[in-house]
Amino acid sequence: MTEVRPEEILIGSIADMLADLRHVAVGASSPVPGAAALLARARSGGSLRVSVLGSRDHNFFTDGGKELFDCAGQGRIDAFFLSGAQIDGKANINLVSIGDPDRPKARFPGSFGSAYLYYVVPRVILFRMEHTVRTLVDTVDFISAPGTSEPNVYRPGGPYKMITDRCLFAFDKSRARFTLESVHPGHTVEEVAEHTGFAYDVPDAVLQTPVPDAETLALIRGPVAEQIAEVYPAFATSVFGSAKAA
Amino acid sequence: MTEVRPEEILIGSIADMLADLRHVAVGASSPVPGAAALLARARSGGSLRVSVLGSRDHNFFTDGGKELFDCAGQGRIDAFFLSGAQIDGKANINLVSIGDPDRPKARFPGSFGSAYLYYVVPRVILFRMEHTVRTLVDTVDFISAPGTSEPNVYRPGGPYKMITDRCLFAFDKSRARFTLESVHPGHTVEEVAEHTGFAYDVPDAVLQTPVPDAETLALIRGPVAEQIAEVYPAFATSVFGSAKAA
Amino acid sequence: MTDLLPSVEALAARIPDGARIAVPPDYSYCANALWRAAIRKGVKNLHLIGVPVFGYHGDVLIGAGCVATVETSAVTLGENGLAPRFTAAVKEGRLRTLDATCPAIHAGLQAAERGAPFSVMRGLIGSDILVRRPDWRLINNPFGTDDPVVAIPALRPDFAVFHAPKADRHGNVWIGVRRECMLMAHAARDSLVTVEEIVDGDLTADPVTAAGTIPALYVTAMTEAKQGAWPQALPGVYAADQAHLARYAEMARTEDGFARYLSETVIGREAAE
Amino acid sequence: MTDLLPSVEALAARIPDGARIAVPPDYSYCANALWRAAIRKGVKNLHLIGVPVFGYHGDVLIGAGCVATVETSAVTLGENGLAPRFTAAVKEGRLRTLDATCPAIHAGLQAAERGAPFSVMRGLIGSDILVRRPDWRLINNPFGTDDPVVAIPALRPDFAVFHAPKADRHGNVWIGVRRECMLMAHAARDSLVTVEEIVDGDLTADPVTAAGTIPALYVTAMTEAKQGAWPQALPGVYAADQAHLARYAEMARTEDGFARYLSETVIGREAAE
Repeated sequence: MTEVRPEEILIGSIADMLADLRHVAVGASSPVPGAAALLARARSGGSLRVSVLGSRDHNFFTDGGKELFDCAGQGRIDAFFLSGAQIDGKANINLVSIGDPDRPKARFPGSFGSAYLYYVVPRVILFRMEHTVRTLVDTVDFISAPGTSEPNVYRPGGPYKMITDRCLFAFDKSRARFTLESVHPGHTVEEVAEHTGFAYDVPDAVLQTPVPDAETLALIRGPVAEQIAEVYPAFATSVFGSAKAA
Repeated sequence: MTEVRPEEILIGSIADMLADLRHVAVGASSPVPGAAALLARARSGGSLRVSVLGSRDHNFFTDGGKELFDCAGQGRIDAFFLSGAQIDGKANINLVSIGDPDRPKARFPGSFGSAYLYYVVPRVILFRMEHTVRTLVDTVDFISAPGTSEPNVYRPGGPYKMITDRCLFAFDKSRARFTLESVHPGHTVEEVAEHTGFAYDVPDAVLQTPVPDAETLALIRGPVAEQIAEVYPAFATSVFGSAKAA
Repeated sequence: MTDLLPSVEALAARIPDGARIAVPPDYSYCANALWRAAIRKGVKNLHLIGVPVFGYHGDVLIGAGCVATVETSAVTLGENGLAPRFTAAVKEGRLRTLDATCPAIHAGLQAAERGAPFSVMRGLIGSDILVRRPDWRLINNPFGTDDPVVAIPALRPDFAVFHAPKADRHGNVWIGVRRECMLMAHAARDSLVTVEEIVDGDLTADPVTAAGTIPALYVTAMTEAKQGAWPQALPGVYAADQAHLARYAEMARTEDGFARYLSETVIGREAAE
Repeated sequence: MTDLLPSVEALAARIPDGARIAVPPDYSYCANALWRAAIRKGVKNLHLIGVPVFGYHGDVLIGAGCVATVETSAVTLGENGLAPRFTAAVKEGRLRTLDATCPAIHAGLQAAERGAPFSVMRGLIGSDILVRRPDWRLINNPFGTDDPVVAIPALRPDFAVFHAPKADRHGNVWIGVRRECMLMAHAARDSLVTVEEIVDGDLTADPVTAAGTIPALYVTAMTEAKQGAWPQALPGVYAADQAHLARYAEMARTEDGFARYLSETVIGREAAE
């Protein structure tokens, strides 16, 4: 077996979070979550449905661009994935800009469906492949979608976990605060502290994020790699290039 | 040429009201208006679109039952037809019941789309094939849709004319009042007065409703009779039975 | 996953007493074989929602004593006239009637489809329909001044019930241009569907059939029912049995006639469905 | 009746300066040949509405100086990264940006489709998107107590613009499952459409193709444009030209590079479209 790639650890870890669900949707710019959802589906024996935005083969929607959001509003999507140019300690996410939004220092694509899906999907999994004090900040410059809401705001959904290239956090909605849950192989609790711009809780014992077993790796590098390549060809080439040739 | 049937005079007369329009829709239980719309289309040289509710051949909608109403709300329907178990002198229509609606003396099918279309379609043509003091009343028992609205109510549409088996009225929205416009051949101004339960204006000279010319009659008895038979087979048999056999 | 059931009787067993059920209009896809099975089972106290109206199948259910409430924009037998069992039940005060207007039904279903608490619509103001619907509200358009508009709350049926031309074994159901069936399925908690034919393959895989297909996600349970819309039409597949519908209109004018109709057409017909 | 025009140049001539135009996302049906013609014509001050986002074709229009305002939930080149001309224009304060979230765009278009003054939606409360959209309003859900909800006014574009796989000579346009194009066409005042192929017959006559067809009523003008989505995909017909799009992302990083891109790909290419 070749060395396990960091993305594969993330894919395996996210797939574990989706094991008991009925329907997982994957939005824009989400290759790692997309692969994780396809892995979870492959392991579910047919009970998990997956819809990948922009996919021809892995998207069963037939009512146009609105159906993903309608479906979430109906309570028919159990998990979704969001990222942020910045994410802060209250799980607020910023997908828009740094500095004054009218003359920003940096401008990102935009909020996509986050300002709705973050409220209505029960299990929103945050992911950020660049874990630095620049990205995981104390307070975001622009709130695309807040991590928590006032009690009078309709909000059946919200943040569940956050996974980065260094570690996995759990989120406690009642306290609006992250807790370090596990650190990926090759990374340390101290390193996470050094590169995180917000305060969070650290339990006495921090686990190591598990490495996918051989069977899971075979699924990731086989059918999952092939399926995700349809929507994310560049990602598939860079991560699974060798596996596809096999 | 065989004798002109009363329905044919109505069909011709309504078709004349549709001559300059782009899109006419026909709702439920509307055989005479449906035939009129199809006649107007046949004479328009292709410029008039017609959609007949429930028709396979003469309904181009592809977005389900809501499209008729959406289309009207968008301002894309120029004329529609409504009837009433009762219609009163203010053009209020009753499609629901006589007496207490919870224990009615008579119950009719219901309001269909009238409580929307009567407000948004610019040219609503009322039709009532039974012109009596029982049907054309001073005040309806139940307002399915009012003839006029307060100035602050959004209402680009409303009643334009009313045609019965005896005559044709025009409606003046600013005065919320009908004026007798023409009397059908074989009927009289006095007879209309006797059988109408509401007050209306009568000009000094009341015209006779024109009889369709030979060319129009040929259209009605030929393609129009055949087309309307798809949705209203019983109507087509009873009115055009001989024409169909020809 | 969509449950594939062996018969309309098995599917009818999924309909509990008191359920709020959305049904299509006569010119759409009516699940008559399933409704006959529901009558045989003796379902009670249904709340029937016409999308936006209903006809023959609802009148039969009312006559058979299965319905407590109707929420609809009309009930009619079309060219065969008034729906006699509906009319009799309303006149005798045995049926709660929530009168609506077509686009209000669609507005409520679309709010449910979108996960929104309500939709607003024009029209209705000054009608007795609005007066008699305290569950609807007059609010002010926040983008206007002195501009009243009617708010229709989300209408989320327990079930959408209809009969479609075909489905695949995954539970994807082809409904073509009869998109009110898709709206009903999106808005309802569960959908119970009969189909004329179960086909091999995946209807969502071909882009042409996919365009008219409700994905299996929305379809709770389904069964095949040949001639499942009879005596009504299955548009595009077969025409209505006009003679039968005319006979129904005639027989259903009296309670005795209706009872005879039921015993001839519905009761004991398990084997025929 | 739908106008059948002889060329994308003739269709582009229908787009006036300052028009508010709804465009589909990259995974849908983008009218690139038409947009190249619009750039050649020198259209100015467009208000581009992403339904609910847009990518390559909007970035090219922004770079070419055709756009004054964008109203969208995102602008991105997908795997090729940030949309460089959009990013540069925003940073330099040359582009008015009305940031939205996807379902708010759909909600506004659906209000327009329904002829309703607004739609309400969940979410948004507590976001800076809402803070920066004074054209949206927080209202109280009349069916709740202390239940705020966001009202999105009807979004009625002047034009819907997209490129579909096929149309017939009547102007009926087949869009299959890409129903956002139908929503755009219903909501917009006018629709300008290019199609890969104009076919004989009537697409609404066959119930299978009718299910994915926008009726001609909504289609103002149309022209055939082979490879009209290039370099983007026409889903179900041809794939994206990935190498070209990667090259665009690279060249468009500088103003000079973008100018070279325009002169290679757009300017003077009338004959090729």
